[in-house]
Amino acid sequence: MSTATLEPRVHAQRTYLNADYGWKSWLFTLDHKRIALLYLVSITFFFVIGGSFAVLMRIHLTEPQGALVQPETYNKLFTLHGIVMIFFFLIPSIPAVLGNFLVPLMVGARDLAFPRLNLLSWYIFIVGGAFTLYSAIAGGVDVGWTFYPPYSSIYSQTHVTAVAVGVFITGFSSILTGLNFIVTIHKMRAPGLTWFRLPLFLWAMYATSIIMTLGTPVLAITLFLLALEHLFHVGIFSPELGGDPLLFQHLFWFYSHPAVYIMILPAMGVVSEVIACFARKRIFGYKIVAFSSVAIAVLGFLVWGHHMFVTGQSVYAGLIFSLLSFLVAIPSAIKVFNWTSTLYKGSISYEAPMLYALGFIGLFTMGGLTGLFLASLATDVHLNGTYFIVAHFHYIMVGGAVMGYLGGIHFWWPKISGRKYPNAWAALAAAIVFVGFNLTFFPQFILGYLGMPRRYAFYPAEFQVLNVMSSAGATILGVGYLIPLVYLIWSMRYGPVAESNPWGATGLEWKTPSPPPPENFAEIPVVNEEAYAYSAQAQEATGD
Amino acid sequence: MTEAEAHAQPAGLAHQFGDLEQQQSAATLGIWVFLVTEIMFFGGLFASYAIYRWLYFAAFEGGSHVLDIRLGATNTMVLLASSLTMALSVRSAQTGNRKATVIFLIATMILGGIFLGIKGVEYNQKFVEHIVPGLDWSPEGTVLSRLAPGGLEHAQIYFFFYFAMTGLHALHMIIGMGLLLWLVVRAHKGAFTASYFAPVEVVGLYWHFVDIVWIFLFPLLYLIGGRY
Amino acid sequence: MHNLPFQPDQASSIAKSVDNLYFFLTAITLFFTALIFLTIFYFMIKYRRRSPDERPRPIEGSVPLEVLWTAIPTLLVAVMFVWGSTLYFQNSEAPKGSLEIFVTGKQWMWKAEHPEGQREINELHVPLGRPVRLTMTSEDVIHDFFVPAFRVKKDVLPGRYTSLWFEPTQVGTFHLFCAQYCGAFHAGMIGSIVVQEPDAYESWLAGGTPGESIEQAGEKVFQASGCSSCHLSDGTGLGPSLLGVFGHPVHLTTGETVTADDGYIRESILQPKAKIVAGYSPIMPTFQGQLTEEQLNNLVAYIRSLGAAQPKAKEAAKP
Amino acid sequence: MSQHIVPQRTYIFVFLGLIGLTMLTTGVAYIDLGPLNTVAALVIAFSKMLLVVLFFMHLRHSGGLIRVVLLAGFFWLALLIGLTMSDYRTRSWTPAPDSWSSTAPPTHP
Repeated sequence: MSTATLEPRVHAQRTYLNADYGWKSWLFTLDHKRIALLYLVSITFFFVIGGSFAVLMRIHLTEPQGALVQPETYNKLFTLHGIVMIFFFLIPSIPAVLGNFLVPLMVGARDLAFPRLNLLSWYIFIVGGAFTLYSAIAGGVDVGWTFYPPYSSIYSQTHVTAVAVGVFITGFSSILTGLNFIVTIHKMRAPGLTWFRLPLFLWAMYATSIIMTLGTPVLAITLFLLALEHLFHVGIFSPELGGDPLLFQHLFWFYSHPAVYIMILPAMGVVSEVIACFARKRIFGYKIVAFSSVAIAVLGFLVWGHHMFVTGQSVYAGLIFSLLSFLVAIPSAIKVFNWTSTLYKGSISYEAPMLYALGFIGLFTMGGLTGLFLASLATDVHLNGTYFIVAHFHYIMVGGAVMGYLGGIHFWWPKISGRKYPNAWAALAAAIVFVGFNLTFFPQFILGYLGMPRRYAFYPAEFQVLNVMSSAGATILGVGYLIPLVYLIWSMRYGPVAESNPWGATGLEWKTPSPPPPENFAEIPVVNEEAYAYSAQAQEATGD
Repeated sequence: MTEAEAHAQPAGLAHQFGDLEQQQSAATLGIWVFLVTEIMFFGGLFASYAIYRWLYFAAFEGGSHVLDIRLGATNTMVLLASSLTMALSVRSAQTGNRKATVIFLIATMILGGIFLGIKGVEYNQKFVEHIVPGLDWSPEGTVLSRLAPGGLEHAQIYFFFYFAMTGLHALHMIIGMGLLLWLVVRAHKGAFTASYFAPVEVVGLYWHFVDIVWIFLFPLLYLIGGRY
Repeated sequence: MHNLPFQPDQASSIAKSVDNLYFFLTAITLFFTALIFLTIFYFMIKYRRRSPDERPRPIEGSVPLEVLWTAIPTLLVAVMFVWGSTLYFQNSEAPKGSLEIFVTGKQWMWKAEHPEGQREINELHVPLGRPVRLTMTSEDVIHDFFVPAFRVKKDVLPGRYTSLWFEPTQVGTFHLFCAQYCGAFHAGMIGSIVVQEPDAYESWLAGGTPGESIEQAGEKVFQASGCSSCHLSDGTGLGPSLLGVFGHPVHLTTGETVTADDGYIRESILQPKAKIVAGYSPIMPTFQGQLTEEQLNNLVAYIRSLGAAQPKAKEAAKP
Repeated sequence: MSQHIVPQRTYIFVFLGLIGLTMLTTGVAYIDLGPLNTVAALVIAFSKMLLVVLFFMHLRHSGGLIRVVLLAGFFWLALLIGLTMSDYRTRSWTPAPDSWSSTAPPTHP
């Protein structure tokens, strides 16, 4: 990459950052790029909070009888870690930050279809976050991010209602984002930009939006019913009235399993873009990868019963869900094989985004395959509710979604901020994150197989060695996440100025200056080439 | 985008759209996707209702016989009428007839008000009969104890559904009334023309959806197992 | 530090077969992870960018390859599904003649009750080599009876019974965990399963604290709860005599006749107005929520034991 | 939604149809058809919904995309109800574990 010296910007180019100043220009903006930055700041804030809860938990678990807090406090820690990380960081992360910033740019539009709804979705997110923070400060909540009644509805004395309302409200932020993306991708594509010329990031955003709009409302109604039952101690889940707590689990997991695909699909989209750019090759089997995103979104709604194999769900329903859960693994496998074959005969360079993307593929493979243990009935009986589950979903969410998010932030950072970050530091951070992550979560697979249950504030002594290894890994991982925070902020002022297409990538977002002007494009571009046209002849045409 | 270009745009066209037709079809797709999220939102309740109705049919039937079927039927017809006036108001907005749009919007609001009024009467009846789960549930003396032997707890689940579903529906009605009021004000000021009437159509589609929810709620809650 | 364990004990009849499936899945996972990692490393080295403006030839994709890596995963997944499900269904039904033990989960303790009357808290003594069937319920929230060494786990739900079975194949003491989050001391709701040789188990049973049998406990509840004040054995009380009732037909005010089985007895205790014996008025209060599951079961067992006794006097039809 | 203007007469007829169907469903409720009562109520409600969706909500001349979106909504709702029901319907197929020997679970959901 051309290492432009630190010369000041030649002429005061009008960008979305310097077009307007003052807090009003941020808090009342309708510009999808500014709303993306508002989301970036808020979810980083929540990531730090959720992350600190995780560090406290890992320190506490270094000793069998618990090293730091009372059991009740530990229960609040893991509950808030789960709620903050899932609903306030992972679900909005790529869709709300990278999606908001890039979808209009990638389709060649001036903004999303409904800018006011987009700003409303951020305010709803903040209000939901306020409710959750209130409950955390006022004394915490100890029902797990799964809110299972009758403990959460009748027996828990903590701030369940406040958190349920908080997550209820934040769900609508995700619904509005999904709605905005669906309409924008359908109705506002630039001339010539057919569906099969769309970047795969947009296919992933489209599939994610389907899940967000069709799944989240069911979570909303479920938490609404739970909050009612917690308030009035009467409801449809309470066993005294003949209610069935399993019905809550059905309704909860109907959303919450597709929610894990909300978290992973966008990361897959980012990885497709990054692999194509740094291998300078079109993604192998573009259409197959695009359709597998949508297939994951649809099949994702059929499999929730594998969370309930041991809860007294009928064995025949378990059989159906087990079969469907195995089928949903196929599209993910296809994607991994297609990414790997994209590298074949490519011209690969090792920038930070590429390191994150390759790390994603490895860790997501581990995460996905360990999911097969939980889809098969016999092994799930042994592994359900143990640390094997914790390791599995962290491999998917931290190894997959967060790696993809960091890769995306690094890949589009020049476009977002107009500056380039120091590549050496970025590569170092990626390596630390990779090592720290594996050291934290691989021992937990063994802990799970040994039978150590999750959500335990204290545990039998023979599990201590593996727990200490996991806690050591967590500190390395924590450090690995702080480094990007430092050099990315540093780069906003001191980083070398980025030209409009620093990586030589394809896609409409690279055809407008970095950072882009408020209206994105001088005039709406016309697309006349296939997606990822990195091949020789195409490159002369676009030039650089 | 130069200033001149901005002025040449027709009234009501947002900057991110190419033309009014694109904006209109985007708004329509947007509201329909939103209505699908509402289908799933009510869907969670209908699914739970379906399961408990299958599990405790006798108690649900007993609870359903307590409801006043006459009020339910009248309310259904009131809401259908409001759907008619809403559709007519969208049509008059389409044809650029400002006065008719305002009149039909007001008619829709009045009918909506009547519906909520009748609903209020029914709710009051339940409080009088002490069959409101959570707030005032003592059905021993009431008609319910005779109807559902041994299933009083299950009948409480039925009434929990009754209040949850009709309450959520009423909440959506109130939101709809708010939107209608906002439309009346804008229509009165002549904001809508034959080429720009998307807001009226969007609120219309939302209102018809709320009516459809009631079309299902009425038989499912009031007519369980038939009255003979 | 004690040796670093990598595998829990295989202390039940199904442990080996579950572990075989577990290792098969582990092998598949390691194989494919290694395959992907190595392929990526190889490609990264072989196809590293030689010159800044190097442009690789475009490759669209290849249908045969796509079919290959759709078919193979589908086949593998099918094998896993069939293996996992058949194993699960084989283990889901307790063999006939298993030892019946009744387990109650209560916030943060496990209570077990043997048929001979032994009651244990957070401990369960079982004989070696004999299948044991646990019938479990919870008195408050959802718990989960999990014995890693036996590879068995089942949630314990309030208002409902779930069951699991195991056949211990190794003598010793094994961990019992609660595996469904149930509140403050969820981590403390643990215990141990003590597997003994059959004769050691017999002597434990005999020598152990032989609390009175279930029927005697039931009689205590019968007295304590005031049942005896109405249900006089000579039938002259406000309620029908319960002698010789269990297992025999009972005429109801509605004219129907039902046989007095466990369900009828239980229902008459929890919802007395449901079925009224002919000639009696519905004045019996409900005991819903006043009796614990244990007391309820002991009471039912006591009434069942009365079934055998001869009714003292023909029930006089009381107005 | 095209600029198609629906004549007022159509709206009036659709409205009268809806009123008629409401009276029908109320009337049918007074006849003892056993389980058919539920089926009848649902069929009538479904047809009333079709009338509102096709005419009042102009689905007749909305594009295919809108129809697919609506069908997706009903399909997902059917998924939720169907798969959850599959658990409840098949729960009684395996012999429900009862307490001790043969007592039925107290409040069997």
